[in-house]
Amino acid sequence: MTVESSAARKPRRTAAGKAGTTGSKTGATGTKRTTRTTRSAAKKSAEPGLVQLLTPEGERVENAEYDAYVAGITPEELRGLYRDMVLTRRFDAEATALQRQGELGLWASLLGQEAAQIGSGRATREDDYVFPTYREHGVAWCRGVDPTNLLGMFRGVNNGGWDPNSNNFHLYTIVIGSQALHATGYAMGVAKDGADSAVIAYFGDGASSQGDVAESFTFSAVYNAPVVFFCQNNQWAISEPTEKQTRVPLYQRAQGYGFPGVRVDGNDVLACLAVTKWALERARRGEGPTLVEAYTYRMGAHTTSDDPSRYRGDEERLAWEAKDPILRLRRHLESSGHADEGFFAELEAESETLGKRVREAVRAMPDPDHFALFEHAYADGHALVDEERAQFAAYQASFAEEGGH
Amino acid sequence: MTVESSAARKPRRTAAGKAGTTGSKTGATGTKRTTRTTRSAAKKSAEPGLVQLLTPEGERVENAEYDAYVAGITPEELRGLYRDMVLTRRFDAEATALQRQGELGLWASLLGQEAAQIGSGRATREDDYVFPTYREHGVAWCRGVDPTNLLGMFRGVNNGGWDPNSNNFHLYTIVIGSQALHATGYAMGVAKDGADSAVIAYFGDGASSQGDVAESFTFSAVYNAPVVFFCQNNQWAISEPTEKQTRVPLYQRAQGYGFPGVRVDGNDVLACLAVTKWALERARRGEGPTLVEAYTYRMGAHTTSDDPSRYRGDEERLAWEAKDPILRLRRHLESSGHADEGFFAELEAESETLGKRVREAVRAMPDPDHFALFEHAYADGHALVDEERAQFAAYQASFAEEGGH
Amino acid sequence: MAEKMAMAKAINESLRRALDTDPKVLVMGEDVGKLGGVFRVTDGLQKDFGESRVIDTPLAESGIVGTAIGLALRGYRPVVEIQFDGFVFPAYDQIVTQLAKMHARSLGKVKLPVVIRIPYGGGIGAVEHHSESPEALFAHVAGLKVVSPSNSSDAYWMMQQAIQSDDPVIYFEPKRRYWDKGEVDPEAIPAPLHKARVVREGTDLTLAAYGPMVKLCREVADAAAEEGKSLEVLDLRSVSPLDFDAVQASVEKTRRLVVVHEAPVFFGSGAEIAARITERCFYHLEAPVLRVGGYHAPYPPARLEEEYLPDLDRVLDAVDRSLAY
Amino acid sequence: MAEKMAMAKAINESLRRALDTDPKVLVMGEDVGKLGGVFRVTDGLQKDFGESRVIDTPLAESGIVGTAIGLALRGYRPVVEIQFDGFVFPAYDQIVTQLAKMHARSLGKVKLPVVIRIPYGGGIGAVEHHSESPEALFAHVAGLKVVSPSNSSDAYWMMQQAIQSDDPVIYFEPKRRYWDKGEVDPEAIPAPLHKARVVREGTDLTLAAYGPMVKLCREVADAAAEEGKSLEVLDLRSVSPLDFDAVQASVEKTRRLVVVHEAPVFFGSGAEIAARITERCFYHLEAPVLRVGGYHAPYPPARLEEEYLPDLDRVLDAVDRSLAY
Ligand SMILES: Cc1ncc(C[n+]2csc(CCOP(=O)(O)OP(=O)(O)O)c2C)c(N)n1
Ligand SMILES: Cc1ncc(C[n+]2csc(CCOP(=O)(O)OP(=O)(O)O)c2C)c(N)n1
Ligand SMILES: [Mg+2]
Ligand SMILES: [Mg+2]
Repeated sequence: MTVESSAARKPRRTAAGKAGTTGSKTGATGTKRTTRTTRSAAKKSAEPGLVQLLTPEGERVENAEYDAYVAGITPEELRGLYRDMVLTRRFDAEATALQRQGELGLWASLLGQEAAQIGSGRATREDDYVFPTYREHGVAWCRGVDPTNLLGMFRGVNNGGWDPNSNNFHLYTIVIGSQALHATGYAMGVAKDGADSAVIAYFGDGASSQGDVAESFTFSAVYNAPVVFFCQNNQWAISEPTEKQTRVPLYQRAQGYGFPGVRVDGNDVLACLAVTKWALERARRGEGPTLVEAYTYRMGAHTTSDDPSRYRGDEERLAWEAKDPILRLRRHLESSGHADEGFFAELEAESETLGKRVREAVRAMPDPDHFALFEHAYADGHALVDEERAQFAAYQASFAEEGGH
Repeated sequence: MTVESSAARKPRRTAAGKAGTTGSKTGATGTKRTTRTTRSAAKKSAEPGLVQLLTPEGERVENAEYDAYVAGITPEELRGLYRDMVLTRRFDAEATALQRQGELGLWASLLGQEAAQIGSGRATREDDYVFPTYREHGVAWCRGVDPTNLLGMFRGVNNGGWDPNSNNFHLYTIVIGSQALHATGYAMGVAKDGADSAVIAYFGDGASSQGDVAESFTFSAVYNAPVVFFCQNNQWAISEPTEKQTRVPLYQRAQGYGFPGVRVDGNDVLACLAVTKWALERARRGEGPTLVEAYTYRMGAHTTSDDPSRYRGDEERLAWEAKDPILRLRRHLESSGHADEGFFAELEAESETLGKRVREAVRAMPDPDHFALFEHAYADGHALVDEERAQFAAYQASFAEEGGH
Repeated sequence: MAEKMAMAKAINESLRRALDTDPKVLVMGEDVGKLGGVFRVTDGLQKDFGESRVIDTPLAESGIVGTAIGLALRGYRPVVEIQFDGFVFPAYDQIVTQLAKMHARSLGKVKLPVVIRIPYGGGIGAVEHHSESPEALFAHVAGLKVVSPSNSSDAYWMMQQAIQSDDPVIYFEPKRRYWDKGEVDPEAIPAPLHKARVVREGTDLTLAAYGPMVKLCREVADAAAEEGKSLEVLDLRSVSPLDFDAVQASVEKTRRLVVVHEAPVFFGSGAEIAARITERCFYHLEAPVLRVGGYHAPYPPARLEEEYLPDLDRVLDAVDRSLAY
Repeated sequence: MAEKMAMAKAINESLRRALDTDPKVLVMGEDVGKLGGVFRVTDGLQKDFGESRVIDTPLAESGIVGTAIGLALRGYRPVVEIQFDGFVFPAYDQIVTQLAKMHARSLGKVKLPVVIRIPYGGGIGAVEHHSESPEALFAHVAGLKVVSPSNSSDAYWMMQQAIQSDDPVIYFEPKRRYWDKGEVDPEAIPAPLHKARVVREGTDLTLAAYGPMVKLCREVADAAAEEGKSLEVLDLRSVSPLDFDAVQASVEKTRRLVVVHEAPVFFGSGAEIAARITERCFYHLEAPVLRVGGYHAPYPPARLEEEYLPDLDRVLDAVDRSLAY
């Protein structure tokens, strides 16, 4: 899969505009900078920080350090990555639609972040353990979590609808940053067990400001825990651009804690796959934590409750659309002849089927039993819960008796 | 004051053994490494991180970057620094003795950290604001806080016995790391006011692990707040060596947040003065935060409740005694002829007077009135406090009536 | 001069007035600037007062409260927004060990006039951590004042008073009432911040509530009236201090008390009220003080919150139980 | 087999036994290793079980609890030490939003058998933040269990049970009783973790307490006995759940109840006990439930703590007030 990467110095990059800058103007001047970057794209060294294996145009570029991690990738695997991204996006769109129809209370779309999530998710091994935020639908997909399970909490029927240990995919975590410590602790446990599994913690650019994330850097470095911190810098924490969280690129945070940080083109699924594999393998080899900053873009609203028009313009989104992660791989598949029309058509049909399945599953999702309130507060029971459950039962029964209400 | 610094390549350093290492062996092998360093001390570049202006032998060494900040220092000012350190140590020893005599409940000694505190404290301007931990007796001295005021909380008569705004010296803070955020907020306020004051926050190597300290780095960087983070790395957080907090030198933490970090010889009062001045001036000029790591040593116990023999050997302490901050300046004063026997003798007498004054002041310190319990919980009052105060008064009065108990 | 406005708007207007009249007042928090907050409570304030008065902060609650403390030490009066109830906990250390205690620690030398706004409570069908009622966790902590308005007028005036207070005030905003409209008269003379108010007079039983539950209690009183029961409804307004005198006065009249809040009953406000009122009114009470509130379980997913939250029937049930004594 | 030992030693022995019998048990915290903890409760454990079982952590409480959660997810059973009561707050978010809720969040799929040891309470003449009693702040939070032993035997056994519990347990150690000696029989059959115990029978009034105040209540009962009053003393042992059945049984007999704790009275355990027992025993109580505890003020400097803390006279005063009804 390195054949495409021979034309090494052609202008080919519109994607990496902000890499290597101080981050202090992130967001506001997106379009302009992209333009400027396109013009000067031949100067690869101008963006020393950004790892990219596929240009936005779908051209494979060489990378001495990371090529090895995707060297053996087959056309089938490439199509697999494409399929993952397409189906994830389809699922995501369906969920957004279901929210509009009132079937979900809320949805946090991953639109634009498919490459970051599928690339990193596919880099994990079955025995690895994943700690997501609330937006890692693509990673969940890679871990084999049935996407309909993700919808329970957004529909309001549960606060986490899967068994984390079935797929080594932890529950969604809403309190920003707290899962980074869980991942670190879990990784400490892996090391204690002498296992060669690795752990990956997802979080956002906003989350990077939380003390818990910093403490997870400290703990993982001190204990040399096999954990990868995968920060999807999607440029926004709700309405706040990344410059409100940091004045230097986030991947640089790691070095102050004594482990490597890398910025990868988060819209390049191959690069995300390669860099994450590299980081996970470091962890397995006992080399400790790594911070990966996937430089990407939240193309949609923060959640369905959000109105991004209040804080950002369309130009920025348009600029990022040109770097669309799915389009990029499609171009690559097409130009390299690794996929034909039949593949794309079949995938389209599969997408529709998925959409339909998700739609139906959500609509059929039963409301929880009222007594679920008391069910899982404790593992070993609690006298007060028992008392309250009994009172609740009596109270409920009183309506039945009265036949009223 | 740069005359002494001509003999630039003589072996002269026994102090800086650990500078520039990864910190991963801090503590345990102190002596050995010091020896090794002494032998190779001529290779200045071996410790690129450590700023030193005075060798342990009291020789002035040149430093292109920081000399300017002490260029105009007079012999009188040098003697002043010496006096500050000696009196601070004397005060500290008196407090330790008073604890043994039962006059204080606890004491946290600064022994060994005099240069870090006096150097940095004397670098501050009157309008600057200082946020200490619980060990900054030397900084308090520089700020003009009467040392006897520091003893109230250790005696248990109050939780902070001075008006922070009288000397721009905040109260001692016991919850590790929390004051770093107060300092940052204060500095944000200074910037809002358009003032050119600066703020300095003290904390320890252990504190560097707290989320609050990391968040203060984030906030100060994002708002470009005029604050200096002065970390006294005294090698220990109670029983834990610095390697339990970080695997790289602490001053490097700053760069990941986008501001400079410097490691200074914390037993070199001149270097501490120069580096802190530099950092404060950066702050005044609107260049934002700086992290200064003063590499020093807690020569005594963590507090009078602590027994360091449980976790560290004497050799380490002995090695650091050779780098004693007071001895070092004394040697310099003597060899440069800036101080004579009369000065030292006079200072000895002054020390004794100070000790006596402190002793007497502590013994005369009255216990707080019982009603102080209710006095300051609120600024604007609180109905429940009023109610409880009244009940308490009635209860107290009941004894008087009964004449009993 | 009085105008009808939603509670969110009333708070917005109150913040605007404070920013306008006192240059030391700041508004800070996540997304409070350009976005105007996820509930639009700070809408337009940054546009009008600038980025140095209305500050979008990094995503770190301890940092927000910790720097607000520092700003207060410098003479500012920060009004901090915590985006949702469930996200106040990263700041809990700064609130409990620093904000609450610095006045006492400094023997009164240092005042920290910081207001912490927390949209709280359930009933809006939200995901986890967006519907909690943690007020008891602040009321137990000396040094803090804790208030919660139930209507637009109080929201407006209590915010004015909270900002003017030299003590830190935790200002709980009943988010499900944000869109309820009520009169606000910016020239009125407001009631004292920590005094309860009788919002409906009655003779048979007292319902005591604050924040989101006041409206419910009024509805309960209406329903009970139809059954010929006369309920008095007290809007406590302040959780710390609690206006026990007002509750006592009411209970001495009605001889029965039911306390209603969304927070879990166990160790909740109702416990404190029941304990103290029973002490004060031991010979007056015809029935034990009853409590209606959340169960001892994490706040449930949205499709269960109706069962979890006090509602008309549950409060009426408690009223009946009390009256049955 | 029984041996007399100080409470600190009893906890040490219990931890040792757990480390010995279950390879998944870990001990972690600041200074717990080489130093053996500032109170020597973990003395010698690192030496015997190694650095990978007894772990000196970085100085960051949120990190300690957060990584303990991760370790528990991996199948470990961490026993975490918070060095002093006042330093638990940086970890409060992890405890309240994660540790307490993960079992419910996962619909029971995930269990977090984490024990958090907190030396708590005053009476040792310490500086600020070293003498607090924050148990109410944990009891209000569903998903946590909260216990506090009053003597060496309970300290030993309740630690065994806490470690075996599949729920997170906040284990409050009454630090001023660390040096009190009592029998520990490592072959005894322990009482259930959450059951109260009558430690002295009496007929005239019930004193309910836990942790450090149990000893005081026994002394009060002795003193009262001299005056001819027969007090029953209940050691509650568990704050969440509270053994209301035991309190009720006692109160139905004595008809009077005084609850004693060091924590501030306002929103403290006494409030919950008073409220619920008044509800359960409304017709039995001859007097309102009275509470003796800390005032609504930050824990005072050491030279004032005697005034702040409940002592013999203050409890006797409450006893007299109760009996006067
Ligand atoms: C502790 C905490 N504070 C605030 C919030 C509210 N909140 C939810 S998402 C979000 C922004 C997160 O931004 P980022 O970390 O960049 O992730 P993204 O949403 O962009 O994926 C905020 C402030 C929260 N969930 N948790
Ligand atoms: C939040 C918090 N956790 C724990 C403690 C207990 N404690 C007091 S001092 C200390 C060690 C501090 O080490 P360091 O920051 O290096 O400062 P030093 O004492 O060496 O000056 C600890 C753990 C505390 N005071 N605050
Ligand atoms: Mg983001
Ligand atoms: Mg230290």
